Amino acid sequence: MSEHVMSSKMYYGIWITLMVLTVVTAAVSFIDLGPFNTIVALSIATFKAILVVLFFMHVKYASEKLTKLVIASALFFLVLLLSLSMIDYLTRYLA
Amino acid sequence: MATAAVSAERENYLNKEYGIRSWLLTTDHKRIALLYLVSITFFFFIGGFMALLIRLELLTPAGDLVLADTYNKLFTMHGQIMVFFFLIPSIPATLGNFLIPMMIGAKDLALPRINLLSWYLYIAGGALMLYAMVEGGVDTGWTFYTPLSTAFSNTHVVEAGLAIFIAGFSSILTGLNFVVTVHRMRAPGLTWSRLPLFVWAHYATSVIQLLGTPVIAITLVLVVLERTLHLGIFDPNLGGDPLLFQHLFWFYSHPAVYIMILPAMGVVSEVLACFSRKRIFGYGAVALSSIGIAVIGFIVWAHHMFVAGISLYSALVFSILTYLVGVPSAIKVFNWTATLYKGSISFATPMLYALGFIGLFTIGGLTGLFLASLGLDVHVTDTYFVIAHFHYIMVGGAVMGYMAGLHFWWPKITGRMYPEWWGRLAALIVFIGFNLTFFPQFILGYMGMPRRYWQYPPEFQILNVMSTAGSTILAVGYLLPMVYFMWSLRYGKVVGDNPWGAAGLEWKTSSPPPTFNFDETPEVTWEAYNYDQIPVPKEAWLEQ
Amino acid sequence: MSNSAVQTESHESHGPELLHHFVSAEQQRNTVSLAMWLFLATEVMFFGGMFCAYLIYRTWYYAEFAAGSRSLNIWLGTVNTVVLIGSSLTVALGVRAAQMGKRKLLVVLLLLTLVLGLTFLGVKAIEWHDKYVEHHIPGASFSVADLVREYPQLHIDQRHAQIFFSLYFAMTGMHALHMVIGVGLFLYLTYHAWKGTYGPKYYTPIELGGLYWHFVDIIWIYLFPLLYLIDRKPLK
Amino acid sequence: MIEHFPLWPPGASSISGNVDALYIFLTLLSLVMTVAIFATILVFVTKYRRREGVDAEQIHGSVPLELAWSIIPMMIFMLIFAWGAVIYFQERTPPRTSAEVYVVAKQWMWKIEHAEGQREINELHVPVGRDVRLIMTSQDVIHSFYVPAFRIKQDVLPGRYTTEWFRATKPGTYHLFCAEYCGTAHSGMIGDIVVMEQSDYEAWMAGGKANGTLASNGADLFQTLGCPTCHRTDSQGRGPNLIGVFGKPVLLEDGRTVMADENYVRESILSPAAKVVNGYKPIMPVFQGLVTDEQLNSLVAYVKSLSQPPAGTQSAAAGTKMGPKE
Ligand code: HEA
Ligand code: HEA
Ligand code: HEC
Ligand code: CUA
Ligand SMILES: [Cu+2]
Repeated sequence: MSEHVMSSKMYYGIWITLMVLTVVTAAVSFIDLGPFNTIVALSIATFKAILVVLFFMHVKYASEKLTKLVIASALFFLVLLLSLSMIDYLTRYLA
Repeated sequence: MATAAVSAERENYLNKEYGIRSWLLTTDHKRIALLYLVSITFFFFIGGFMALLIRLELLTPAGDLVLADTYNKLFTMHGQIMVFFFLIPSIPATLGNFLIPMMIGAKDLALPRINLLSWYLYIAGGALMLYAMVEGGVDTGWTFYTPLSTAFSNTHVVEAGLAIFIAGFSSILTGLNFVVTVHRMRAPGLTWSRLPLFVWAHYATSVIQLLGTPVIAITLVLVVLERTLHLGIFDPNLGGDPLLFQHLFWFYSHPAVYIMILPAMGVVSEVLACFSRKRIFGYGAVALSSIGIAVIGFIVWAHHMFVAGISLYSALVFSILTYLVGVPSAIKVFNWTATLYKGSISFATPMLYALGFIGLFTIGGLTGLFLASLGLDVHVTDTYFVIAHFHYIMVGGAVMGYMAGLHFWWPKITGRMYPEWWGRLAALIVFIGFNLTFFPQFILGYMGMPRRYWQYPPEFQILNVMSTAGSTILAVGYLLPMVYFMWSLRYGKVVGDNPWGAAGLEWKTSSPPPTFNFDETPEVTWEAYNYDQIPVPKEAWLEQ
Repeated sequence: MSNSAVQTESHESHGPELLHHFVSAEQQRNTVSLAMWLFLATEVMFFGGMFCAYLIYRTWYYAEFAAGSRSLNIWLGTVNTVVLIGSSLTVALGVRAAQMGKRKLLVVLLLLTLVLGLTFLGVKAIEWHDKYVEHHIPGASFSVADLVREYPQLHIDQRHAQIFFSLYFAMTGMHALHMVIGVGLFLYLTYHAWKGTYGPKYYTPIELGGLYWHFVDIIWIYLFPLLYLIDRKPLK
Repeated sequence: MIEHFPLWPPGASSISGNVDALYIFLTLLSLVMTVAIFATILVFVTKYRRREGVDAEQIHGSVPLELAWSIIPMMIFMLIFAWGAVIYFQERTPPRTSAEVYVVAKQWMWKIEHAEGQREINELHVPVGRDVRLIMTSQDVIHSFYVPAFRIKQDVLPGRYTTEWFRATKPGTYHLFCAEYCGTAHSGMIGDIVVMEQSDYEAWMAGGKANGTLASNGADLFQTLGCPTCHRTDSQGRGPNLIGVFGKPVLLEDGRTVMADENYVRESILSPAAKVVNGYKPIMPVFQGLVTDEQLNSLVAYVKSLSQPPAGTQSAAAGTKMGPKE
């Protein structure tokens, strides 16, 4: 947090980008890209999330390192949960 | 800063306001700590009472004291109450709550009203748990394994699940409060490398509370939804995987065991330093090993599932990761031992408990290594070997740490001393009773006696009799402090600000402390545990 | 965050909002902001449990997940995404209005946020009602006979499909619950904004409410592709 | 007195000795560590008792020591890990020629079926020296098949098969416990494992009134359920020819290859659409709910028998691999 006031133009810009990406991701899902459909959908979602975090939640301009550390550790532990469980599920019925 | 004479008149957090309202609506971290102390003690005795009934039932091989269903409810609720309503909040919510602001030179926790909210959530959860209990109880085991809990048990799973869900939020908020407080409220000059190890330990604990507890919260919600609305996420009839529940449950519940032990480790560091009048050997290593335990603790959970039907590969991965967590624990044990070297050691009650902690935690931890070993765990999992392992750590370790802390800070909390002789006697009784109760269980476990058994083959009886006998001694050992602590509230000797001659900011304010802890914000210019600068007090309770 | 009269009296020296145990407004603001971020971290793990279940079953029962996903209304889903992102914009602009002390603008933006939030919930209700009509709600009357007929290529197993819908309801339900809490929060904020509590000196509650709202938005940003867009490509 | 007070479980399987060895090693190691730590503490607290005029010596720490007591325990830990892992491999890798016994657990009993068709409840008779593989499933909640004398234990899950194996080495009667809490009579879900000399075992087998082997029962069931309408022994059926399928990789329609093990056959019958064989249509009806777990076991045994040389009574499932292994 800080006193830093951001220009409303930037907010609109981010918003328009998010709108476009929403439409794009919905549209792309109708095209057959094989396994890339999932990858594209999740990449777009992640990109959108990053935009929201950085700009709407002011992490880019107005926050200290600690905030970033909190975000990073939340994601890190989430990845631990997902990846270590998947070790079991992906190898359970291996021939 | 008031040092010498403490007049009974001096205004402190206890006598500033009177009346039930002034307690129930307080935002003073010290008063909230006492609210917790009372409620946690209540649950400890309920859980202990159930433990005694369990032990009595197991006196004979036949199931003759209570019905099978009753027995199943007893150990389930014993486990749930002891874990979620006693041990997880025990040290953090009482001693942590009371001491952390003082140790870092702050007037209060960062979020005092959230702190009060935590207590109310705890009480709400506890009340729901008691309701579930009087309504007939729960019989799923404290682990709530599906599909028993979702589809087969006809007991009060929903109530108990929600009770733990609510208590979980209490735990999350406490952890959140501590992290924020340690980051934002430290007194000037109090750098991270000057923090008491007690604070480090609580910081590490809080990280687990923050990142682990939400997972069990959602898991219990899913169990409740599966029971009530027939959502099917763990249901094997739909192709769901009952092991998924176990993964999610242990993702929290393994780290949760470090929620229980880390604060006790913090207490032990403080007590050892004070009674050997030394800085803790390898301060940095001990501090960082707390963080290490907290983080590594998150990647070992499936060691509870070695025979559950997980893949061989993941069993290997989780076994090797489990051993990693032994390293920071070893670092702590060795550094504590080294701290005694060339100390000036005295044996007041807190020190006896702390030394007891080191010994019993070591035994508990070493037997954890047995369990982490794949080939051996296949034989001893779900036997009394596991029961013995974790009671050694949780009762022999964590509860002893809690007792050490209670005795150590009792004069700070109340301004009065407990009777030292009785204290040492109780510590001895607890130590003997404890070992008699739980050591035979290691042997029982290796012999193959399964846990959660209401009746058992006769060849296991003698060891069970020993265990039951021990538990009654243990009960005496816990009742004694209960009595003399109460007694001391009235008759205990009034003490000065720093009866132990201890380092640490909390000892620099009066006993009991004023509402805002310090008359003026202290400025820290010294390392933690600067015992060379503190004169040794010549008090009766320090005599050998 | 306090605005009670009692504290105003006892803390005239440092302005109405500063609690006794803080040294400065700066310290207080940094403190509660950190608290909010930590809370959001716990929320990540809260939803993380469901994401974990989702990930596993999606790998195991891809066909049923694909079919279930196709049965969701992508138009309503997209519209709702647009609505929710719109509300994030109004919140972000609201924080800015508060920073600049524009009270009226702030109130209008907060009201707009509320309207958008409620719209989202309304659309969600319509979707759930559709699921009810289609017998896609897990339970006794659950049936995906319609999907089996529609997508013979996918070899749908009714039971596995129920897992998809269970997750769908658990995830969107938890998300909606967060929205409801958010709406409550914003009602409170709007009331105080209207009373003029917030201004350039003190807008922390708006900022915190905003963080929460954006977070709930981010969850939806993931739920949308994970639930609606699993597999929309033309079937062979 | 002492016979009523045993302190060690009987060891009666090929791996019990290995487990005991590791246990003894760990016990000794723990003893050494505990004694060392206790002794050090005792020495220090007596030697450095508080004395008038003697102050504590402030020591800050020592990096070499920290490293030593991190790295040395770590190396010991890795040794324990490796040892435990080796035994675990033995425990989870049944020899290829094991006899197979099907176990169905339910609240609160064990139902056991031998390949030869004998059925038992809460009892399992096995000959000395034979490798026995248990193929287990549960009708309701999770149970666990635990034989302390064999040092083996495996949870038994609803909805799939899990397996464990042993080779009994000493005749006698041993405890069978359910080791996973399963509700009211969990502690009553116990039984006996009777290990017999080969000759006694044969006599016991002959005395039992088996109605055909498991596989032949499965064959009958295969007829009654109408499976042959699609699964014919030529290549003309609407479903694949099942001869030789078991124990080999199967190419699925979506391009994956899976091993045709017991869990695969089970799933193929209960929810055929989950894994569709390449080149076939998913027309096979769902048999979930139509066959009991016991019937399913005999169907599985039958399908397996189609992949074996029609030899003696022992169902030697060549190449059988179960669950997560290797
Ligand atoms: C406070 C609680 C607590 C703590 C701290 C621990 C700590 C550890 N636990 Fe324990 N555990 C429980 C509580 C706890 N546990 C509970 C409640 C259960 C059962 C739950 C249930 O099923 O109901 C359980 C179950 C459990 C299991 C599953 C057993 C089973 O069900 O099959 C395993 C398996 O790996 C395990 C391992 C460990 C290990 C390796 C540690 C390590 O952290 C220990 C590390 C410490 C040391 C190793 C000692 C000090 C080190 C030295 C002195 C070094 C020198 C040593 C050498 C060089 C050899 N525990
Ligand atoms: C913090 C955790 C904690 C604590 C402190 C304890 C404390 C004790 N536990 Fe507990 N225990 C667990 C956690 C804990 N336990 C868990 C998690 C399980 C697993 C549950 C499951 O399987 O699901 C378990 C299971 C468990 C079992 C195994 C049951 C079974 O598997 O069948 C046994 C058996 O001996 C046991 C005994 C004891 C004893 C004797 C104590 C003693 O230390 C208790 C001492 C305290 C007292 C004796 C109180 C004294 C009070 C009085 C005498 C007053 C009487 C009160 C009134 C009249 C109101 N416990
Ligand atoms: C209506 C036709 C039909 C009937 C009746 C039928 N099946 Fe099938 N079965 C199929 C088809 C088609 C396949 C291949 C596609 C698939 O895997 O679903 C198949 C596949 C299988 C497989 C997997 C074979 C492989 O090659 O991997 C097994 C095992 C099997 N069936 C067993 C049975 C049993 C046992 C029964 C009776 C209880 C039965 N089937 C009844 C049509 C049928
Ligand atoms: Cu079956 Cu316990
Ligand atoms: Cu664990």
